[in-house]
Amino acid sequence: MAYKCPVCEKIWPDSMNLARHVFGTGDQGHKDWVNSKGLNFIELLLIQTMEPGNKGYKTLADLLEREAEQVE
Amino acid sequence: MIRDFNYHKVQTVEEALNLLDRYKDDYKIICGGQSLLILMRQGLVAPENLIDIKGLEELNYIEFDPKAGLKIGATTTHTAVEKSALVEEHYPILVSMEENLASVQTRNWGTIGGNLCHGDPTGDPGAVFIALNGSVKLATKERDRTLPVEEFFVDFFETELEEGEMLLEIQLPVIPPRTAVTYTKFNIIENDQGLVSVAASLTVDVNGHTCQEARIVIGSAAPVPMRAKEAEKLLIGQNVDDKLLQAVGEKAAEEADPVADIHASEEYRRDLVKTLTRRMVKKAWEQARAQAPKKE
Amino acid sequence: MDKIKLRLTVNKEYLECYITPKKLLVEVLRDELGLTGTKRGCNTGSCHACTVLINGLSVKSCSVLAMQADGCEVTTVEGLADAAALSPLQKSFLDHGAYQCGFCTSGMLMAATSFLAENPRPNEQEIREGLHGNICRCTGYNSIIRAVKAVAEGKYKEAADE
Amino acid sequence: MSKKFHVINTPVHNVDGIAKVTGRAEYTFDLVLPHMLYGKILRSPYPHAKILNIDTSRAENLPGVRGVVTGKDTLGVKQGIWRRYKELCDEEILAREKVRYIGEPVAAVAAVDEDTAEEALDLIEVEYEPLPGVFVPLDAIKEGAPLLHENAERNINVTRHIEWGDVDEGFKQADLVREDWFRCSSQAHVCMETHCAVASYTPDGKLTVYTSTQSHYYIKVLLADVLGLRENDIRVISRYTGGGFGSKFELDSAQFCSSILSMKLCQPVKIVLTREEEFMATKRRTPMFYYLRTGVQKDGQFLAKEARVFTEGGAYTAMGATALYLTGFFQAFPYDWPNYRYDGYRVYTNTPPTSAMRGFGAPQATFCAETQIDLIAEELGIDRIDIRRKNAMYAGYEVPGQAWIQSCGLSECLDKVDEWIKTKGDLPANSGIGIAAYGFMSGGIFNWFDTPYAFSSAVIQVNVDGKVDLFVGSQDMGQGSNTTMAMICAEELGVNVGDIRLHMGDTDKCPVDLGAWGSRETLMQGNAVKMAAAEAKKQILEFAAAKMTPNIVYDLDIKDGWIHLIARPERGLAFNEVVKEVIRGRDGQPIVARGHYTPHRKGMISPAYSFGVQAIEVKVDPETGKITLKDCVTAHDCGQVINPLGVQGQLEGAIAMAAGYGFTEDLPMDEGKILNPNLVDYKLLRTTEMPETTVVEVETYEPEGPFGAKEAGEGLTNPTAGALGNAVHDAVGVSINELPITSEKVLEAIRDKDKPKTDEED
Repeated sequence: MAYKCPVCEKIWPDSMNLARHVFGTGDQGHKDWVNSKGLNFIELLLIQTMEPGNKGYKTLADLLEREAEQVE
Repeated sequence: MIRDFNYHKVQTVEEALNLLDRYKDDYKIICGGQSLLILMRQGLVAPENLIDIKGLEELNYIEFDPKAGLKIGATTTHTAVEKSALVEEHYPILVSMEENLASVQTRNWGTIGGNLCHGDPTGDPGAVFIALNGSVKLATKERDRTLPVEEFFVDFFETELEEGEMLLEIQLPVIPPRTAVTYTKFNIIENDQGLVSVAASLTVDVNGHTCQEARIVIGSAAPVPMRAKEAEKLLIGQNVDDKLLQAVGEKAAEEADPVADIHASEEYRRDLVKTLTRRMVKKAWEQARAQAPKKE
Repeated sequence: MDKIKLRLTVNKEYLECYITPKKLLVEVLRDELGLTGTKRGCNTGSCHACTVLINGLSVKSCSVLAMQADGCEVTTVEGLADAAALSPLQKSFLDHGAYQCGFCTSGMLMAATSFLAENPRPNEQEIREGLHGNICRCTGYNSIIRAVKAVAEGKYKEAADE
Repeated sequence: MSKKFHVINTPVHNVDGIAKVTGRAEYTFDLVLPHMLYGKILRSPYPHAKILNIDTSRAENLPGVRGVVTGKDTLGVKQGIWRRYKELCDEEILAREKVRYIGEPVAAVAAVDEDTAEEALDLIEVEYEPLPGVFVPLDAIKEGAPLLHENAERNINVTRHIEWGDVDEGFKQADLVREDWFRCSSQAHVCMETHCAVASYTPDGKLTVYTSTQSHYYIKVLLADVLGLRENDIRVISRYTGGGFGSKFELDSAQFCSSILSMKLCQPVKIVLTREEEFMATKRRTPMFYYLRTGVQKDGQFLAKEARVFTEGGAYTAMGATALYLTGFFQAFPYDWPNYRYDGYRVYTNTPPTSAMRGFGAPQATFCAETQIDLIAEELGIDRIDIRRKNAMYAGYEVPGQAWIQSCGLSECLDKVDEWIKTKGDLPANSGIGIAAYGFMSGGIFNWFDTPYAFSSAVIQVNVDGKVDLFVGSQDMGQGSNTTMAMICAEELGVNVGDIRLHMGDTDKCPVDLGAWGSRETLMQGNAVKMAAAEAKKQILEFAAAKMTPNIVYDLDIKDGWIHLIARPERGLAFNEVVKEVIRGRDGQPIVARGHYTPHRKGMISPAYSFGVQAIEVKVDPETGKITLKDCVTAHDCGQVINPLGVQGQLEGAIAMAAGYGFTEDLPMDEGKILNPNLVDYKLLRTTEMPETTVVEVETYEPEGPFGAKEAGEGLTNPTAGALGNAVHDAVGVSINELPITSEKVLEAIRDKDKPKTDEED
């Protein structure tokens, strides 16, 4: 299922790739969007690094599945 | 940056002592200057008067007398000691000590007297001279005195030298029969200053059965090169076996007073004292015994 | 500070100059005499890049006051070759790639020159000990050791005879 | 059989050799210009502080002082090499409001001599308001930690994520999953020539900067950015550079401060950093805290790897963002990992900035990875060579989404090292051999610098006497690129190395090349040179063909200055004779040709990769922990070797530097202050510590490289620390996960293991 980035409207093939894009870009716009949805961008990054199992990315991907616009 | 100073090059000891007397409160003697110039560049030492004794040929000598032992003039370079046939014959430990002291370039210009007067507890000659029961001859304009090397060192970079006084000569007694002297230092980069160094001198009885006399000196493990006297006592009158060696090493480690720095912790230095002491005493014991008349 | 007279024979040429007594030998060679082949790499007498010969013996020119060399014969890297004829060590350094950035090379050559004069037939371990003080950050030293060894083994004899 | 090459693969001494062995090579350090002043830089004694006021009046009044500058005299441009990513340009060089590390420049003085300048520094009064500092990345990311930069929340500077495959699924299938933590230390470059510059600004608005650099092009452009000049009003000259190792391609304080002073005074100003400044206030290797979780099958097949890294960034981005990417990329090297995930974080701390250093993040990655692979092999009871061979990269392998490996001799390298180990037989007690495999890039594809020029360019002019002027933008800092370029040019053009006059190190005369970093010169500048030479050759052969009128089916070639029919080599003409006629025939125009190279569609990292395996034999004293390096072999695939003498020198130099990283070199700090900023306490290997070194060249052909060549030198820094650690493990059974592997750590680990073996002194 493809998703559109809620900030820069780039289209990604799935929510996980969109999550990577959001983290990877990491500019103020993307950070603010994540924070505005009740998550903490930095905390997610730290979870991703301090705990095994891709947890930070999964959490963000879950959020994006709910909040980002699906395409096709 | 080196601060300006008045430069005095002296030609005789007398001239030097007169100058020391005249500039009592603000002078520094330079000989090889291998350590002093670094301190001066860092601004840690900034004397008004610099008295250069490097060219003092009067103090550039190595003499040996079968009764009195060895005399080394203070301005003798490390290289001269290292290459001396007399030293090689009678005090081979000094040759190997010199070969492992800093670089060829340092030894070519640096002097044995300058090394002692720098008062660095990591210096190699101090520990070895103490093991050899050496003395230093000091002089002011007024008087001379002779002092065991052991008493020459007072604290980190501090010696017994008083105002107006300079080192003239190092004296080493003849090494007694059935005696061996060993020295080693622990470092990662060869010829570097030792994290710890140990010198040992052992004399065995005529039969080579027991240890009669012992001197153990530890460098880099206290503010001055120090004798491990308690460890020495354990050896006297004993046959030196592995168990005793272990005990001697442990005792020396207890006696040592090392501090931690970026290169090693205090504990590690104690460990090294223990191991090095054990090894040096063992080596000296074996070499001394080899000199005892064949028996059994 | 008043300047005082310094007399030196540098690369076989006698000269006199006036310097402040705090000048190091390396400073006089480089700044007063323009012999910039001699380098400086530290302030602590550790790198030996400034090695020159005083009366034939290798010495760190950063750890000697110029006045202490008064009346002495000093040889620098500029004095190694005889016009276009390189010394055996210089030739061997070229052939063995015994330098990279070249900054330590002068000091290394001077140390090796003095070492071989003292000990013309050294083994490899002796060469390593003889050059122990000189830091090279580029080569890992082994090419330098090979170059000195080749000279010690007489492979550059014709260069010396030229 | 005729030789494949006429010039290439024969040992050639450095084309700068004569200058270097006679003391003639003039470094920036040696330069004196008429009317020149000497500069010194005042640096912050605080790791973190606000600058409230700087009073320079007393310094300015000191006799002999000609000028003092502070941040107020600058445009206040936050600069960095990240010209495409402005938020990563964060360093002003002369701080205006705040200092973030001990050693950060706050003012600079120009005076008639160095002593006066130094004295003046003491007279500058800086009023600071000290701020709490933070020194360790894991502290710096904590909530409430002092912030270094306003826009960097939790002090996070850069993050990197690399992922392919299905890592979680990979772990599910694994028979063995290992987790390990590692700490990789910092390292100083210790170039023998410290950073230095002579800047000379003239009233016509032109600035000339002589400097010790790895990239004169970068320095020119970066100076233009910070000084508000046009790029081509600045000329950067760097004929000889006394070592670089990654420390000299960013704008440094000597270049910047001498330029600012010279622009103010219109006199040349020379600044040479002291060795202490070099340690305290230039950039350094990035310390890394590494977590590795690795899943494998019981037969040793690699399934999944998860890597996490926190890097100590120091006060500014520098080149650290690239180190963060490359360590993640090379963590998966040189193996086929079907599933891989990497998360890296670069964290600001109040310490000197960390940046590029030979290996650029890969030595850290390789140490951790290769240490862990040995531990896995041990747990599974698999031979360490076999486990590596089983998973080795191969020609044609694609690193998913990242890179395409076109040539790879890794398996052969493993065979060669295996043979070497077998010849060793039984080792003495407490001796051991460790191995590590590695790979590296041949020049980066990244263009964060945003250059509109080709990555590398070359110009050739062929003169009437047959002498060839070769203009390159590459910088020789000792690695021998001048020789490599002369050889490539000579080979392609069919002349001898002695026929080449090389022109380099001058932005006014040489075409653009990005500089000597990321192992790019042989491949990138080499390709540009080869292209230019081929073009020149074509021009000459067209004329020669017209003159010789051979049958149209015959080909002409040039070898050793002889233009001839390939089928009948005796039929030919002398190169210089033909060249003379070409020039005459062209109304006197010399033969000029251009070449250039820019990678296109070569993945994310590099157009080509070198590979290798290193084995080191050590002896460990189990009672002191002392490690002695006994012997070392490196089997190495750098494609077609250009200059064997150069490759050997690079290899041996890399071992000395990387072994130093492995067990002697470190930069211990206290509250941001480096405790060993001198060559007494910073322990470099000397002649006596170097082991024997054997090189086994495994030749492959790299289609992307000139004559099939690729990187040879930087990548060799990658394996040594890992191989050394594995050798210690082999010798005494302890594994140290923290660099450097000091004797003290080894002894402690031996104690912890069980009771020590005994071994008397030998």
